[in-house]
Amino acid sequence: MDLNTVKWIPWLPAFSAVVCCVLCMRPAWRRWAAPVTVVAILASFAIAMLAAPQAGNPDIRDDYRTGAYEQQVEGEDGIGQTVTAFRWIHFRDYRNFDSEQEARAYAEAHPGRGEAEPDPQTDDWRVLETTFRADFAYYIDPLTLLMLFVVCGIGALVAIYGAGYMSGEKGYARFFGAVSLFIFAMTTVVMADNLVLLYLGWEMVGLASYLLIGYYYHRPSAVAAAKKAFIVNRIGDLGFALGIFMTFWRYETVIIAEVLQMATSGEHVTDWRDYAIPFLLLMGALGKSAQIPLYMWLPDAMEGPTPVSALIHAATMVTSGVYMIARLTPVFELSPYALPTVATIGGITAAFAATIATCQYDIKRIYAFSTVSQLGYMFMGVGMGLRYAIFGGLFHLLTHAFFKALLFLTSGNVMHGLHGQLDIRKMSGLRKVMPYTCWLMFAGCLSLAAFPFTAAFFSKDAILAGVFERALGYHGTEPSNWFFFLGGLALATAFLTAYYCFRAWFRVFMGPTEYEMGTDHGHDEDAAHGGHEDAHGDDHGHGHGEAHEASWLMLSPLFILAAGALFAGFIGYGIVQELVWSSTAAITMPALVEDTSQLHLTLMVLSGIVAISGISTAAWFHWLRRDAASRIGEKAAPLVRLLHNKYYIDDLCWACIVMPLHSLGKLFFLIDRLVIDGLVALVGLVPRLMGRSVRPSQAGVLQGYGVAMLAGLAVVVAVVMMAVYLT
Amino acid sequence: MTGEMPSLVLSHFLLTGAVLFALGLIGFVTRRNLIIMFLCTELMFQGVVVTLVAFAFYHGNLEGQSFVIFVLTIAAAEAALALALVVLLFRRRRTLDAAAWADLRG
Amino acid sequence: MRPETLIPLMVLLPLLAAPAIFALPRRLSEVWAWALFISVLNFAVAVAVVVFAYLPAPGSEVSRLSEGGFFLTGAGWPWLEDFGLRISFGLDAISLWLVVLTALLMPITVLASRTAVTERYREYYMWLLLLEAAMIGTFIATDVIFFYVCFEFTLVPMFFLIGIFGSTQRLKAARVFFLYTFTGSLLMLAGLIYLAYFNAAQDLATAAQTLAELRNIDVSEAQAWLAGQEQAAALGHWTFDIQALTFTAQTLMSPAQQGWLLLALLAGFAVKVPLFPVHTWLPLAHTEAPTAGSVILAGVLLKLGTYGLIRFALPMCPEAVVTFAPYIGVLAVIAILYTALICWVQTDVKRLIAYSSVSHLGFCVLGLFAIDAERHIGQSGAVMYMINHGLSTGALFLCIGMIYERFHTRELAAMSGLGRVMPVWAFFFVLFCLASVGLPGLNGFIGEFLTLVGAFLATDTLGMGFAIAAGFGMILAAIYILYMVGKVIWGPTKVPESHDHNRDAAHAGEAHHGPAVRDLNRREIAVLSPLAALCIFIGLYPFPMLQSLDKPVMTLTRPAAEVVAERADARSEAEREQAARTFEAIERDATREGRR
Amino acid sequence: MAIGLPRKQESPLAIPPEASFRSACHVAAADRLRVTGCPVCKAAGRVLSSAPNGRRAGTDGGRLSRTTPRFPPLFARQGMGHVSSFSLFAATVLGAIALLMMMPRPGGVALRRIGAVLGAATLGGFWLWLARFLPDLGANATPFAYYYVFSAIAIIGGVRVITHTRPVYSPLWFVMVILASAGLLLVLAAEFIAFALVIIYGGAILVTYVFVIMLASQATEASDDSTAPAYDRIAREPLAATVVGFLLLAMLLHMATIERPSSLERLEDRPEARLRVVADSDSIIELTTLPRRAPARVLERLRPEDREHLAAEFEPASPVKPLAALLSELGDDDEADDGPDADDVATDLLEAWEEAGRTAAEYEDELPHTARRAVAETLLEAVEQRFSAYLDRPLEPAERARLAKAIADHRRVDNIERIGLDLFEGNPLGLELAGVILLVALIGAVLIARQRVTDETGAGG
Repeated sequence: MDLNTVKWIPWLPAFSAVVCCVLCMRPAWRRWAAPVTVVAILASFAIAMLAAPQAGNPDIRDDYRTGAYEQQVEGEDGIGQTVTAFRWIHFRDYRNFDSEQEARAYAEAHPGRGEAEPDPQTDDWRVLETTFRADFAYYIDPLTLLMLFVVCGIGALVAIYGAGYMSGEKGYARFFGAVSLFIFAMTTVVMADNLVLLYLGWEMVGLASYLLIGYYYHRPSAVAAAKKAFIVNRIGDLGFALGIFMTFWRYETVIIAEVLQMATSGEHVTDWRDYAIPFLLLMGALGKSAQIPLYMWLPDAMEGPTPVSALIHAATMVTSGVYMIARLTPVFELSPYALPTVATIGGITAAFAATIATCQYDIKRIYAFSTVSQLGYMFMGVGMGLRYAIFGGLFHLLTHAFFKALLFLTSGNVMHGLHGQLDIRKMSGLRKVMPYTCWLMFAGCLSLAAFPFTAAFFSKDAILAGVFERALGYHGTEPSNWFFFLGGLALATAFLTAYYCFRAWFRVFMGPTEYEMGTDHGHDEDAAHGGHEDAHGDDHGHGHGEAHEASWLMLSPLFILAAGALFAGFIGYGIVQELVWSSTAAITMPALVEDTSQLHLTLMVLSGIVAISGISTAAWFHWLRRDAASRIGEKAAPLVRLLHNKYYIDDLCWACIVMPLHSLGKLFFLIDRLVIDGLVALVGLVPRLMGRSVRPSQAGVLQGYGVAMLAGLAVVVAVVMMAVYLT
Repeated sequence: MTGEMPSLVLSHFLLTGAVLFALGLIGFVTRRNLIIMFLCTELMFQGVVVTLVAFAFYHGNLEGQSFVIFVLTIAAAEAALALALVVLLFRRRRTLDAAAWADLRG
Repeated sequence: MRPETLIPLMVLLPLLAAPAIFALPRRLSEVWAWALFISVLNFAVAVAVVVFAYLPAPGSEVSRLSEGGFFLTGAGWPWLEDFGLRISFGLDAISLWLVVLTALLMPITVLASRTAVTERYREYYMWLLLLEAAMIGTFIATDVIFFYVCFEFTLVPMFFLIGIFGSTQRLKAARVFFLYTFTGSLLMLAGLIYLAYFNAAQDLATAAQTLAELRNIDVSEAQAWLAGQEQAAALGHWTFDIQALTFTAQTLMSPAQQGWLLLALLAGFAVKVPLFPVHTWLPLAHTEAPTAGSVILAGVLLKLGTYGLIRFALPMCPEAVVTFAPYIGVLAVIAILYTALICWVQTDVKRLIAYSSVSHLGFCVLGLFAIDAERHIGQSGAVMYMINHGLSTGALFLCIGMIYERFHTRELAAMSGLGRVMPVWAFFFVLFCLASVGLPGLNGFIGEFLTLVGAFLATDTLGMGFAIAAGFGMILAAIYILYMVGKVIWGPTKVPESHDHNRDAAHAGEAHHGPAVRDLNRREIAVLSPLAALCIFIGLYPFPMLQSLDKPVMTLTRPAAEVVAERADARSEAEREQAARTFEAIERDATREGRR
Repeated sequence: MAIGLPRKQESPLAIPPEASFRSACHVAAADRLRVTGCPVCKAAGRVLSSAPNGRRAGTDGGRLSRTTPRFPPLFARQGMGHVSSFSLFAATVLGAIALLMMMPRPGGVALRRIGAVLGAATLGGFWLWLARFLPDLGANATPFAYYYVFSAIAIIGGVRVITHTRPVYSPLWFVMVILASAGLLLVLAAEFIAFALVIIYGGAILVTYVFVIMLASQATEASDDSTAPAYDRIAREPLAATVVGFLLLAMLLHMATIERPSSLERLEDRPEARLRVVADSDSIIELTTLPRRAPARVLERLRPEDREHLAAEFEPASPVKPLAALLSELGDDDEADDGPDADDVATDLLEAWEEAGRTAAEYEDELPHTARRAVAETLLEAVEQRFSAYLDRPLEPAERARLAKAIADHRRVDNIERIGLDLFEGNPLGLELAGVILLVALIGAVLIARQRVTDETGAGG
């Protein structure tokens, strides 16, 4: 299968989105939405995997270890190949030459750019050439394949799960339409050949998340959450757009391959713009991957249905920021401060989110904050600028996709079973009721906590190794103890991660089995009940309606995910390492100089100990000694409340950003009506006033006119006398 | 003084005529009673008559005086008609105030 | 039939049809049918012109569109020959796409106002067709006074449309609308006539003289150059041809004169565009106008201003444009941010969208004045913006019109959660909202992105600061659009009560309880679907339009670009001299120390 | 070819650059004056116009040779010989203030009294100032006295006419003014006009006024004027009217009293031309007139037979009889009957008279004053020669005076005849028109009076 079929990968889901829209029309057709979407995604997945062998350059792979290779970013022997679907935005400008020969020479040198022609007004020659080119073109390189694997793979699994989870919903087709739109957008982001197309995918992903978060649109909180997500993303996208403008200004092109080529070519003179571009692009990444300044939308995004949270807000969309940084690492390398900033933000976010997650009571909120912190890990990995670190970051992206999707989907099962109940305080001991979900979630938690030999253990270890290599100054980087601090932070976060995920697990599944059913009826508020009759008693009394295990359609994908979460470490380590190190991310990475196997071993042991201790503390407090946990909870009540309210940051930003802007709007509206309209009315008033002031002179009284005549006569006589006398 | 023999000069009579005319004018403009206004016009005629005769005298011919005859006839005619009108106006609005008839105002 | 004759046909057809429609048919359906037929016919003619445009002119193998200037020009008819007035017309890529936009919007508005207007409908359709004739006339005019006449004539039908068929405060709105734009355009006329006078007052000798002074080259060289230019033939006698006047204004006018000319042109066009300080008439006019009126007003009439700017202001007074560009840029940015914030606090949907179109045209003006020495992305983006804004905002107004037809209220508070009740309408409404907010993949993005790129890269006139400020406008746009969509489409379903009782009056048998709200019928879908399709198509494949715009936009912005280049060179020379001087100073100190 | 733009803007008003506005106006004013002569007397103008530079051709010199008519500066000595315009203006201003105070206003009775006093003081002061030379005139002062008295009464009457609150009294004061002006006219020897004025004006018009006032104004108690209708008691914008009125008056007076280049002025300058008012009782003014001849124009149009009859009628009373009687009287104290008989004396006197009349005719186009004097002298000399011839001795001055008086008596035509002659000979058309106007007025008055008028105010009556 030749590489050109790759260009169909995004367009299959797009087509399925259109089909879903059509299916929305008739209630009868809704059932077909899920299969169409799943088929489309699987087809894309298949094309991606089949195209894998052609992608990338086989002969690069063997000397990736040494890093001592010189290669092209693009073209036959380059790292990736470009496949163009159709032309999108082109701009042509004249390039002037003094003499005809120069023009003709240039025209030959650049075929297809248009031929030399004389300038009618001046006497010099010019060639009409395309200066701005942004097409629907796709750049395929190993990194793209890795991301495609994640997006389409996890996407398909979640879609299958969603088919079961969303059955009976009134907006069934609408859900799958949005999901396929999302897959189209995500694949566009991942495969974009130029920054503008990347931006298109970027915003479409934001739109898809808006539609999916606001799926239960009759709930105002969902609508608000959707709006918040889209706007915060848009703020990030503004930074990203400015980054694109700056790159075009600096490199005269928006095509990633050309930018990377110029960035990595020797004679590139860095100026102030090179320092600014990474930071602007970083802003976009922060918005999309919910890092420190722009993370507040992710926890609220849990309002959407669980498959959405699993797919978009755990596995794929949030990782687009990491992908973008990985893709443009050579550009980030140009400014010395860019990558360290990325790492720092990642580290701080990881710790910050982990602390908040410890005190949340809603399962999905816990996993949302855990996603934010794991993304912090990935940022740290990508931000080190070392081979192991970037490999660790991207491998963690893959493993995280598996176990986080698993966790979300299992919590979906819990919610599905308990009719929307998610508060861990109101449920415990569900292992008997939902055995499969229990042990699947246990697998996910193990992986999240980075229990030795689970998938996350390897990826997190690679990141930690990268951090400490950088701290120790291996591979030609100068040692700096700032990275020691980050390493310590990472270990602390690892401990917290292990603690909060097992806290949830022990609370939900261990202990006495009593639980409170949730309030919402199945999945739809609508009075007219959907076709799906809730087989189990729908009275929502306290405790006596019993939870139920999810259907097989929902459980089958979970098993695959569980397998991935546990064994991806062994299988994927080599493959991902190969893919990452032969992609554009690793062009500028320093070659492996020192032997780090010793360091890796120690770190593995260390993180293993940390993980186990975290699990045991969680077990201690939330399984064996629950009362102890509550006692400590009262003593540290203010801290718990602070963490539970997410450091009050949401309210803070509402108070000092949203409210002032809103009142400013009111003020402007007032000004608009009073001041500017007032001025216009004033202009209209002047003639009327003049008219009114002259009117009394025509009072109609005879003598009035007499006096006026008299005065006129007197004046005339005076003037004549003056004239006669003064001459 | 130049020792010149002062004599009754035309200017004397012009002075009187002018004063009378001015008084009539002011009267016409200030008084609000219609009849008095017409009376003031008569006063103006009177001023004119004095001036006319003074000039007639100083020119040695009597055209001025004969013109006075005409002035008299006009005055008489005008008085007759004006007063008739005033009576009508009075009967219509029971007032002689000039301001009552200000309908043609702007 | 030669393509040139098609162009005046587009004006004459509605012009002649309007009185016929007013006089002949009796019933509403007849009148409406005829009006629809005429407008569709006009659209067909427009499409024919586009086809001709893409075909190569006889004798040259490249398509007509690819030449720079006016590619389809007709000789036109002499109007007042001894004053040099001719009804001459011509199309270039910019006016072609705007004419197609007008020709497209007209049948759609006629289709949409089938049930909106039930009494005095003959008058209504007459005014609509006259409006179409005037608008197309403005776009095809290549004679300044013919342009001005059509530019002014658009006011009359709009005045009556708002005045007769508007809602509560329609008279005030109509009056303010008419007087505001009219006074502005009078100043513009004064400027244009001054230019024509300036042109007539020149003759070759004096022209060479002034040119020599301006360009400080010797007179003989200026004479030779002038002789070479074929537009120089127009010097010395009264003519109102755009190209001749542009040539005179560019070459022979001093910066001060160009400044005054620009101010005059700006007075006329800034009011029409609604640039920031003079925009207060638009929300008033929009909220009071009938649906069709506000669609045309937002769709095309606002573009007259920006079209005028790019056709007249940019090429005619390059020096002044380059000097004034930052100030107008500031106004545009204020327009974007100021009105975006105002939109956020609006309670009336139509007023919200009216203010949003002021904000959007702020982007357009920003792009127009982003003069860059080598690139014309800003200006091309502005032209694309005009067309896209016409489609998306026009469609938005149609959606609101449909709501108004059903519920007779435009209050945001009165309605919510219509998505459940009217899903098809909701789909279209969300689509057009996203298009107007500039979501990539839809047409709004093309214009917005390119204007921002243009503003960012035009470091000499605008620069990074303007682009960043305008960027915030993008965020605010997202905020107020989602505020509106969130209120209208999502949330618990609440249908304005006023709807029920008059609906009952109409259908006695209707179940009186519960919102028996009809979703879009086939006609309404037929109204919206072409616009939706175009929005998506232009969003994904704008390539042919952008390609066609390249050359005409370059010819229009070239003078201004040259001025920017000159000033940049002058500045760099000044810097070089400055550097040389400091270098010498350092050397001198060094040698003095050396000697001591 | 399109319209070429006008190269240079030719301004229509081609004023020579150096001429300033004022000088242009001066040139125009001077021309106007030269052509029409003194705006005051048309006759003088005619004379001047004949002389290119204002000098009268062939006169006996005198101070005629004023080249360009120049008005003296504003405050120069005035033609009235002894009145400086400053005093004139001062008097006007004071008069205005006084009048303003005397205007009827609500409640300001005290103020109006003060105004009256001030007015009287100003008028008196001004008169005294004007008449400061009267005492040393002795006999000649009477006409002045008359003038001052009468004009004072007239002015006071005038003021009272406009300032009196009760409308009834205004016409009565007006009668006073009429009488005073009649006096003035008498001073000007226009007896007929004076008396006509008194009869027509005083008698007829003002009586109708009183009559109408009585008819029209509501009955108001005699004494207090507070109940008078508001429109009587309050003047309308007195200030503005008074100021403007007196401003106009000041200017008129100024123009009237300034030294004017008109010939009349020159006449007054020459002492001998100054009119000496002969203090004789019956005829104040020695009036010379042309021999009474039937108006030639009238005669021409008559039928031949009527012509003789009429001519005889108009034959001026021949002067022979009185002269003959005077001659005989002078002659009887010596040789009674030896003189020639009455008839041939009469014929001699008639020839002398007609011959002198003819010589006088040359002066027809002269100035009235010169004409009058020349005629009188020629007649006197002609008759004197006859008398001395008969009495063959020169006449003593007393006899000469009696002769002159006899001629004067003969030639004297009293005012009424003169006016009649002037009316019918001068402007018969005017007379006819006057008649018609009166007729029309009469009919109009009758018609208006008969009109039924509905009462708008709805009040009774």
